[in-house]
Amino acid sequence: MDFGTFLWITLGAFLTLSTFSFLYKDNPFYKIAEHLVVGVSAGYWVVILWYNGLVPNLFQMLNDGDWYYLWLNSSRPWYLIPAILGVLMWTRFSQKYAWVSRWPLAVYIGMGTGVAIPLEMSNRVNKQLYATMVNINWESFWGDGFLDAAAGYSQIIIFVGAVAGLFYFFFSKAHTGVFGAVAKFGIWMLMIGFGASFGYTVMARISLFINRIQGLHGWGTAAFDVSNPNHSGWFLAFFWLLILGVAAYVVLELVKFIKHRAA
Amino acid sequence: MNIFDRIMTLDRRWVFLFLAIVCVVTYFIPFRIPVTVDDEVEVIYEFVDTLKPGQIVMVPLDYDPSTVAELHPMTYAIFEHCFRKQLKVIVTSLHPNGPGMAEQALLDVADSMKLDRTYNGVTYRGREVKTGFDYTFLGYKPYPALVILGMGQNFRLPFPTDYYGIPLDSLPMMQGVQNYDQVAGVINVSGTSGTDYWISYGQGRFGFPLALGLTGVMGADYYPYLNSGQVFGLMAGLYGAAQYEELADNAGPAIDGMRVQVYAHIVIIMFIIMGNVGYFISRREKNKKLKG
Amino acid sequence: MRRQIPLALVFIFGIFMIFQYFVPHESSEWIYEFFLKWAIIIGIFALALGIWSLIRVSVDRIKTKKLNWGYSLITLAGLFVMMFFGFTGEGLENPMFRNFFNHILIPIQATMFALLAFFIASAAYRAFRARNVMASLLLIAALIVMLRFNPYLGPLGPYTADASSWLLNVPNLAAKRAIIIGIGLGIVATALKVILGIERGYMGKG
Amino acid sequence: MKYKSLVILLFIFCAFTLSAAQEDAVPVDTVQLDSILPPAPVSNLTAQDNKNDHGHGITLQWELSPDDAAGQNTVLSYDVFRWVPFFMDTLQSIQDSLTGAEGTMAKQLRKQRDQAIAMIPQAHKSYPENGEWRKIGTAFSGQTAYEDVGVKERESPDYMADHTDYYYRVDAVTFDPAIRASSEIVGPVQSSGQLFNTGRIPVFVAVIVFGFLTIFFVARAKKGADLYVRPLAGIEAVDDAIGRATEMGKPILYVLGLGTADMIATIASFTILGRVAKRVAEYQTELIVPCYDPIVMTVAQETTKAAFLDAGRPDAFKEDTVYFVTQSQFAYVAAVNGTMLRELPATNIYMGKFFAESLLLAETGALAGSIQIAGTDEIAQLPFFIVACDYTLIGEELYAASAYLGREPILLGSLKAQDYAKAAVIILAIVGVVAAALEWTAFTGLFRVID
Repeated sequence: MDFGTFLWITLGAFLTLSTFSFLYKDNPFYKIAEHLVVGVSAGYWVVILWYNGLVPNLFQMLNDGDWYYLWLNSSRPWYLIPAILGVLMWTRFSQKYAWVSRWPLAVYIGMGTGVAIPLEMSNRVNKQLYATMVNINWESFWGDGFLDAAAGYSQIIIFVGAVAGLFYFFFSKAHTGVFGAVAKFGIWMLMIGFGASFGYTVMARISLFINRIQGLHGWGTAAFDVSNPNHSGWFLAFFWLLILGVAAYVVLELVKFIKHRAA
Repeated sequence: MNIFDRIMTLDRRWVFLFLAIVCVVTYFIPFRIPVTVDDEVEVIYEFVDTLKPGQIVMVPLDYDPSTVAELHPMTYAIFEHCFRKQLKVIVTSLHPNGPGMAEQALLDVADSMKLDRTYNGVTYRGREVKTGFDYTFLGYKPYPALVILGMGQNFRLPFPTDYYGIPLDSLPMMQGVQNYDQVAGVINVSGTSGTDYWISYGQGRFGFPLALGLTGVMGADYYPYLNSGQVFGLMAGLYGAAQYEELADNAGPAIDGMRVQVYAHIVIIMFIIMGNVGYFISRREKNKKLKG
Repeated sequence: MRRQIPLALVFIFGIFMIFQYFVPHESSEWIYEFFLKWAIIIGIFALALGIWSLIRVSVDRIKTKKLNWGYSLITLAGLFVMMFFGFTGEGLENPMFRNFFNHILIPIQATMFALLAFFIASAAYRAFRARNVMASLLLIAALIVMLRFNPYLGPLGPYTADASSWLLNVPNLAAKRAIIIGIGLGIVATALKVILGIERGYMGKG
Repeated sequence: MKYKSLVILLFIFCAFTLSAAQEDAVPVDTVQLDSILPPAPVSNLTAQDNKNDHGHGITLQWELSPDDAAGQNTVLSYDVFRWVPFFMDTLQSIQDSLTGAEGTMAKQLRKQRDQAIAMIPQAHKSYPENGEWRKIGTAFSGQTAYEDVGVKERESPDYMADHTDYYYRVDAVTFDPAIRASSEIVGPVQSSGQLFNTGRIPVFVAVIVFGFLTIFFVARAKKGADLYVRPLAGIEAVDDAIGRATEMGKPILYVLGLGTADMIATIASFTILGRVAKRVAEYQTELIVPCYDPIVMTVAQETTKAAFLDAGRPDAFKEDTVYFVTQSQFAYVAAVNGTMLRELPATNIYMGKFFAESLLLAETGALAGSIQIAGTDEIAQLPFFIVACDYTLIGEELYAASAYLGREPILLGSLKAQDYAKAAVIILAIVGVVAAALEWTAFTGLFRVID
């Protein structure tokens, strides 16, 4: 690893620590990281969407036409339609003609809603309904072991829980009497399900933090890796510069905290 | 503002600080934590442990860099255990960008075998683990089903040479080894659908003992194969790898990872309980004040 | 003119896309793929509006010296420098473009993601209170699943393991199924209202 | 001295030639392949066009060769052959030259290619002359079907023309490719695209029935039928929250989520934003709407401006109320978190599609002491909103919110239609389980969607 790469990794470590500082409070270091990532990511997406979005989907389709014929002589002239709709979006730059941008928006939203109706009806309603029509496992009704998800009683609980959950989502009927009781059982099932999936994701989130510890650990070992041929005093200099900077900030805040508590 | 109110309204930054300290400490200090072992992992360890030196185990690695974090610890633990028992290992990779990692794993474990080590009280003298003698790495060939079926007839059909281009017949370990009949068992470590081919075309057709090492997410879907007996053992995710490392008395990255996870979970559970205890007691006092 | 044509466009494209789903024939598939490209192209053209809004807000904040205006300079600098690197040299392979991506974007985004580990702890501490039956069920289910890997439970260990996988496979599945069906009907109802012009809120009819 | 070096040289030379020779000679203990009799071929091979597809696909079916995992147990796989006229090679050469060509040359070659493609059915009619059997694929032992599927793009090498006579043959192959047995030839068979996907009838019926239900109840609502709707805590909280923000003189933060403008959750969020913006205009509180997607920003600006117009306060609308941040998930969250801690909004409203960042927003909002109302149809994020926010609209409640806030009869009418559809789903589910228990698969089969 040469010195240039080490500098880049140190910048990464600095930005990691300043983003973590958000846990303490909103401070200048976090503001730097925040505004930097907003600008750089916006720039990144402009470049990516240009090379991977606009060039393959539009320019390459019209590239065998000529601009003085307004690309009408290209082999796929119908690609001009989305280009025109795209340009119409730019009418929002002017106050007077901003309403014209509603046309491309209407096409965009119309397509989105049209696609959604049969797709969501099929995936979310038909397929789930067909999945509930399962033959209860009567043979091993009590299943084996402490709690068996494949047993008959579990399948009944799934069925009754799903139906009760649907009862909870009725809008035009008050949750009173028997209807209310079924709905209550439904929301209870929902809560148990949500609690279980909350507990299940904790492990994934902790491993994200472990990944960041490994990142900083890697940066630390790189600083002290004497066996690296182009290791130099500068590696340690920048390492200690950052560590002492953080330490100074922590001490400063501690002093302010104690002074505040004393007052 | 008695102690319970303070517990309930602790400033969340203490929670952050405490969790950060616990995670960093448990990450860097390698103390041992007990790992409860499930039978479906123990059965794989027992299978490898009871094999006699010279018997052949096949370890197909069907995963790519995206699932390395979860599956490499498993691969290292299995290789180390097999070499310790002086078993012969045949390794294939049915994933196009798998061979590089598989070869790296073999070389790393071969290096670690050079030193004398003691596991579960038994000392193993360091020895030279060499390709062609202790392990054969066959590399990658497309069409997993055909490769598995081909190896069922003869390894030389899909793999005339090993990964380094040496014909199988001139590898001492492969003398007289035709197909799965000479293989004691197969442990498939996979993060892809390659596992389904091993189950249906491998174990299904040739009946050799098959065990699986999978990612955490995939693990749950393959329990039915365990119950139906098509697969005799199943390890899932970092937790499965940690159990194998525990059994092999060879603490590695999986146990390190699990140590941080276990203590982080304990910290969070502790804060939940603390918050609720504070809540109930302060609510009881509020009711007493209202009634009083 | 301002409202009739957009609503008509929504209706025409909406109805076509509904029936296209049921026609597997090659011709409907060609049109469907072509329309998806429209969405991508319109989206990229709109990005210019987005970037313009970002620049205008930042410049406005700098000009009027609003609080924290200095940081908006960093945003603009980051935006223009990244675009400069992206559109000069070897474009996406430009080393500085890659360095900015690997050593500025990735660390900050990965760290923001890692904050979740802390926020899960503080949310659990702050809000997981057994205030009523629903909250207690939520709490108990989460605790059981979080104890899944805990080695210090001794004899209780296998029971929590079975209970947690049962919770994840039975109540969780029932809850998901109820919500998915509900969402499916909700989505289709809302989409129908938009296409039939019943729901015009998104066009700004208050 | 000299002789020693000569002898050594000679010795090295011999060793070298010996090993070289050894390389060429067949290695000693090669696999002795005992002579294998050719296996029995597959029987009654059939081929027909794939149903419910865009064409370009034919399915072959056959019965296993008796030597597949039985008898001599020597069949390893089945090679599928199709008769291909040599004309296809000339077409392929035009295609290859086309890829390199530019400008007018390309246009001319493209015209030539299109004419050639039109000639394909004609070329296939000359079976069995000037063509040959070519292997197009392999099926593994134990398999009794093979799908010969091409693509509809004419310029791609595996383009498969529709309405063309195709002939097929299947060979049972042992592990020595030379030993095989061919089945009898099947054909001519043609592939074509169907106009209606019969596998999706249940979806078609559901969409039509639901459409009529909605139109029926909306029409009834127009005639003034009174519609009771149960109170939704999350939605009532929106009104009080706006009131609270006005009293405290603090802004309201409205986040439309990470969805794009063609996602229904985001469209539902637009309508809620429209209603919130109308009340904000009436109470003159400040509104902050940071956007993730440029089109969502455009539509949101349009919605907010029109809402201010409706409230009779067009001048109060500030251009930068709705602004674009960035299109990357965690950079957007970093900016919104920063805004929350600096503006300290009284109320945060999260409506739309949210992913892993839901808890980041909700916890920071709680840190800033705001009342938080969330609504999403992302099931994986609902637990986090329920734990961290004051009110949460679960899945479908997000879609009902616009009807509740607007209180317009026709919107409530469509809610009624949703409830009736839910009732139908419940009844069908119950009847379905009973039918499944009685093994009455004809009934459950009705609801099966074959994609």
